[in-house]
Amino acid sequence: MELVVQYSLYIISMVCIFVPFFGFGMAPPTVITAAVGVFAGNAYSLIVQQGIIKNFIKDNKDGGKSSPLIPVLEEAQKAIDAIENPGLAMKNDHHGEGHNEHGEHHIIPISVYVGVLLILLLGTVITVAVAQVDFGAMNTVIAMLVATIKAGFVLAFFMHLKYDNLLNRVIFGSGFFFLMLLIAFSAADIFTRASVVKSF
Amino acid sequence: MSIVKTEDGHFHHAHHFNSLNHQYDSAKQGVWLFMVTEILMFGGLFVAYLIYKSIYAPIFHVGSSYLDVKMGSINTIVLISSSFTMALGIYYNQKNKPKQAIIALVLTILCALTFMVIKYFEYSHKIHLGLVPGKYFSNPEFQQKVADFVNAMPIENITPALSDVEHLKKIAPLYFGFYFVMTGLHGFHVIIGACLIAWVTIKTANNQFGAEYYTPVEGVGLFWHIVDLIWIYLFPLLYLVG
Amino acid sequence: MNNWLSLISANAFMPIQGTEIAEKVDGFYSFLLISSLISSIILIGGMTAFIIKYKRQSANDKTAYITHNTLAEFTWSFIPFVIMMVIFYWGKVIFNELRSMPESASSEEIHVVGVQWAWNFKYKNGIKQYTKEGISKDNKLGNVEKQVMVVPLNKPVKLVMTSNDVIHSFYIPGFRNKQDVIPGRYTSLWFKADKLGEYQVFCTEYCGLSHSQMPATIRVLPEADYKAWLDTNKPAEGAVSDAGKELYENKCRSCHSLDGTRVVGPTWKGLFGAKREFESGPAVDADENYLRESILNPNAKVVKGYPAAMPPYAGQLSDDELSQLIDYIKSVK
Amino acid sequence: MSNVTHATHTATENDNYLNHEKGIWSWLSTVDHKRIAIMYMVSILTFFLIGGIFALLVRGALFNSGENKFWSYITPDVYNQFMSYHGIIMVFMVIVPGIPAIFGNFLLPVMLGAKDVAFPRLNLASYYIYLLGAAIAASTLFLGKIDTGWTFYTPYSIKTSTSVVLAVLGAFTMGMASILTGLNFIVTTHKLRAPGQTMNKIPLFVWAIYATSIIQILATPVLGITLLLIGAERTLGVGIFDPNLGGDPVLFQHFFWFYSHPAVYIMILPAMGIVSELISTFSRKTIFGYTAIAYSSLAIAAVSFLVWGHHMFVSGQSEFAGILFSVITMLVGVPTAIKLFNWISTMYRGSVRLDTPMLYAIGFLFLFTIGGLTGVWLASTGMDVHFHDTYFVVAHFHYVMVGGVLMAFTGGIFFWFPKFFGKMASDTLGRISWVFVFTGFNVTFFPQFILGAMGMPRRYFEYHPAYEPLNQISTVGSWLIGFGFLVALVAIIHGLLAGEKAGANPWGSKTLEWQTSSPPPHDNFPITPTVTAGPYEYR
Repeated sequence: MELVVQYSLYIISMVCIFVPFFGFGMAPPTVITAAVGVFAGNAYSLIVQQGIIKNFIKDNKDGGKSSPLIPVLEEAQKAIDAIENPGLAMKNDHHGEGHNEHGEHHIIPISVYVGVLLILLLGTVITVAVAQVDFGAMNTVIAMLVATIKAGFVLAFFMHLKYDNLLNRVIFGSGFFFLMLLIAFSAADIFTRASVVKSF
Repeated sequence: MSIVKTEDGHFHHAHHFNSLNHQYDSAKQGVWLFMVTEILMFGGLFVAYLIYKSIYAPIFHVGSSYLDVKMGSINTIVLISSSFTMALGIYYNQKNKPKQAIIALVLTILCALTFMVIKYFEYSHKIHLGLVPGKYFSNPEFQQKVADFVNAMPIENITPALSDVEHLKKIAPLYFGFYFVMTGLHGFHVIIGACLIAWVTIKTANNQFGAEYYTPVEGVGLFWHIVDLIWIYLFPLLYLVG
Repeated sequence: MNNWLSLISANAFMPIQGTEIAEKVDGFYSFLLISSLISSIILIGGMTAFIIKYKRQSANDKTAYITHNTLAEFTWSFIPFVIMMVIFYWGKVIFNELRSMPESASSEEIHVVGVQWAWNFKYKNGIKQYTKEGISKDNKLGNVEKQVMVVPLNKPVKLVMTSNDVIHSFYIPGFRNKQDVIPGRYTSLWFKADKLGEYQVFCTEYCGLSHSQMPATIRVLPEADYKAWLDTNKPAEGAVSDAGKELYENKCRSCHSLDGTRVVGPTWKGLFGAKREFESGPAVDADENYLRESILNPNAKVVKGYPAAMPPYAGQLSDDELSQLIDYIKSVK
Repeated sequence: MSNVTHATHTATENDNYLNHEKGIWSWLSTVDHKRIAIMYMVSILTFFLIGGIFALLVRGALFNSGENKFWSYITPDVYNQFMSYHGIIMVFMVIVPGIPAIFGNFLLPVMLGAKDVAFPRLNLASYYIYLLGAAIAASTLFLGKIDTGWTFYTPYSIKTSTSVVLAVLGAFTMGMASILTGLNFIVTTHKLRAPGQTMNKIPLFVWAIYATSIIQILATPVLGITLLLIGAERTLGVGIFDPNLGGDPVLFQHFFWFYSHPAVYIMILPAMGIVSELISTFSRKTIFGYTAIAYSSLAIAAVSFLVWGHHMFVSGQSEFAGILFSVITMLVGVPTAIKLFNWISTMYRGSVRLDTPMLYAIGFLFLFTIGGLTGVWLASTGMDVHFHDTYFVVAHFHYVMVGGVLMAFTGGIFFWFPKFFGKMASDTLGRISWVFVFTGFNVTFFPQFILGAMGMPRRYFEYHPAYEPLNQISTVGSWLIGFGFLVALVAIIHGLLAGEKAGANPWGSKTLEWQTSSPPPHDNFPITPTVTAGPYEYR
């Protein structure tokens, strides 16, 4: 049931998000890339965060007839565990209290901070410089791109998000996600309004 | 959440947490959740800005030419540097070096004040010229420039929303409505942030933080970086790409 | 489809049907009513049955331990899903029909302007159907001389609508149609009345003090009568329109009468030069300065016995318009 | 006791949160989540009383179709003020904070086995911020009134001469309190669960509050900026929402409903959580489909952000957007249907006992079914064009908000009363109040469905005489509801003063809050419990 609910939820949100874009006739590659991205994200969260494989192995191992799939899955789970650096971050959220003892906080060396500062200053110079040249509509795109890169550096290093647990990253990402929804659906109205023609 | 430093220099976590680390993680999650609300609050303004900009592009184009890119750029650099010093403030607290931490935090406050002073000059210049939101707007030159800009546009670029030049002249103050509301709200956050930094500076000076416990510095730092983050987007949107 | 539904006459509560689409809406309404009845019988009936059947018998009853049943849960999420998609589609079809304007509708175009608190109608040949009388306190809603929109039978009519002040909404229950009227832009609505008669119009977007006092009537006439009506009411060629009067009819008429009757605000009859007493502050003579202030910033001096309900017109009237309006007030004796 | 391994009953019944400290100041400065919940309860019930009086005045004014109201003081502008205050008080001061701030505050930490919420001082602060906001909003009663309705639609809210700035400032401040409460609950749920209390073992009420908190965090900031912009519009004329200055009033509606549609789920989700607890306890049976109910709360929370445009089908929104919002709105019906069916199946082969709380839960199911089904009518574009802004809508959302939220709220009060105060509220009085509230409710609001179908627009002071008989029935019904809630209030006061002593677990429930003494000790549990089984293990 859990899976059914989760996937139906998932399909619902897919429909919700992409219908406005289909409506605008946006480039299909964008939609496909985004869809694949979201699918991958969901699979990742199912497999890694929720431990679907782990649970599957656990449920089926002591069921008597062991399936030939089990050894393969066990290998896969091992690989995932190795990547995910077990014992940190997400474990805490799934086991509640009592598992929170995890050593010192990560301290970023000053050299990294200085590097980030230089990159940010460089970014500012680029933004101002590019704005002097007229690229038409591309000006906005370039400016936003540079701003986003700068914001990414601030988030990752100054705000330590790179070393933070996944939950905080998800929390922060959700803010932007819902902002996109506000833009997408308001735009879905405002830019599809029929114009009213007066004959006198 | 009250943390008491005992005689032997250690910290006690609040009674409903298991450990200092547990408390630190929880507090940080709380701050991140609050940051989400900040993003969404400013986000509302950005959404409105983007929508109106795409409908009334000429107003925003002419409007941005009235802003002082030099002052804006200096402010951006000031704010980015303050973000850097804020990160250093946290770093030195992590390293148990209160003296350096205080220097970094005071520098951050100074940057914030510089930002506000520059903002003050920008504002007073705009107000002097009558470039203020709708009710008090009094700068026919700006309205005329918008009209001239639209009249000079090639006919195929004129959308129905731009067809009535008189109407455009009437609603031209919209740009300064956005300018003052967005930078005003941001400036308000800068002031709040400076006060919060002053608070953690005093606490650092009173030796209430250390490598074991520096959660408030971290939280205030996150807030300050968000203020910076918003400016990183505001600056090109208002000053450059109009 | 509608035939077997109408047999049950589930649409008894709906207003009269003035258009073909109204009948379709009522068919849909019947479907919703019946399917909802069935659903609530299943849900509420099941609930009641369980309450009675499994009533607690003793203090330590044993109960079944059922955690879930995937098939049942799938069934009762999938079936409602299908039903709701049907409802969505049916609604969408009707909505498209209500909103897609036929080409021929523009030949019968009427302009609708919502003002606080009246509807003004304007025809292509210059006929203006503005409020005949301000709505006075003595007039009950049923017998007010209402704004009347005259339309032909069996011909699509297009309404181009806007508002002078706040959002209103043009609602014709008999046609099952409704559209908000928004200041600063135009919205449109169309209908093809296929029954003679008079249809009620309401304002359904809250617009302030006399929101409930914005009724109008749509009078459907046979086409020949309609043509005759258009000809007889056509304004004389070359009639000079008085700018002040125009402003009055557009912006002020719904609240200020010209003949001494009390409407929302004070009457304009004999206003100029009269002594005015206020809720607070000393009385003054109504001179030009007073009128100017009261139009631009009406709440500075509120006449005794009247609500402070007038919106400020500062920024909405040009200086020329203001002096035209004041000249007009002076002329009302 | 089966799901808690450590013995948690305490012998020292004398020490509980009520007598842990003494004096008014110990209450006003407390950081104990239980005391804060009680303070919220006092304030919210007071506001509910005031909002209820406004409701009765509104209904009273509508007894006659014409100008001759029962009281000559009621003129159209006074009526509009009553209607606005009723809406603003009930939405922003009562129903939105109601269940999360009272029951969430009291029960969420106890149900999780925590000693307190994650940020106790923030919790107290959000209470005072809430009071401050309420005070600012209430100050408009003396400083110029408010007549915009609770929706503050522009441009009316920009043009009206009433003190809109104060009102939006008050709503903004209360929104901030709501954000802080939500933030607190999310962190508490993530971080402070007792050992063994996994996300799959937390009670469904906690799931509901959790989903609610997510909506509060994500939606309220947008309301905040919208309200601030109204203030800026009135003081500076920035023009973003003012058509005279180039703004788009429909954009305001987008922003407003981006918050206010999810807000109706802020209201209803906690109520659904309460009903899950009530039905399981009084059927003495494990909840049917725990996962489905828990996830459907999250599903509703997620989808609720994508459906706001169904408030705007006729508002000048494009046809395409209307259809888009309509189809997504239909999807909300699926998780809602799952919940309804699961509650009813929970009663199947159970042992159902109709005490006062269960009666209220049954009332919820009955009324919410009707409210939910009519919601589907309104979600379909073709039908909504006729029903939009008529009494049909009024009836629909009262069936959900009053019939749903307030029924669950009152049921929750009777259910957890022994836990809150260690005394039982009178069951007889409770049943009497239920009879009056339930019948009165249907008498009041069912005729409004018919009025809506007949085309009576909402927010009308005077209406067509043809609508008079049904309006009179409706007004009489409102008196019944008023009387019913008064009886419930008497039952509560009587229970406080003279209620018989309650044991730790008078209803025989299995969730964690019933495993500690009534009222709970200062730290909720003498020893932090270890949870080994789910919350509804009735075997």
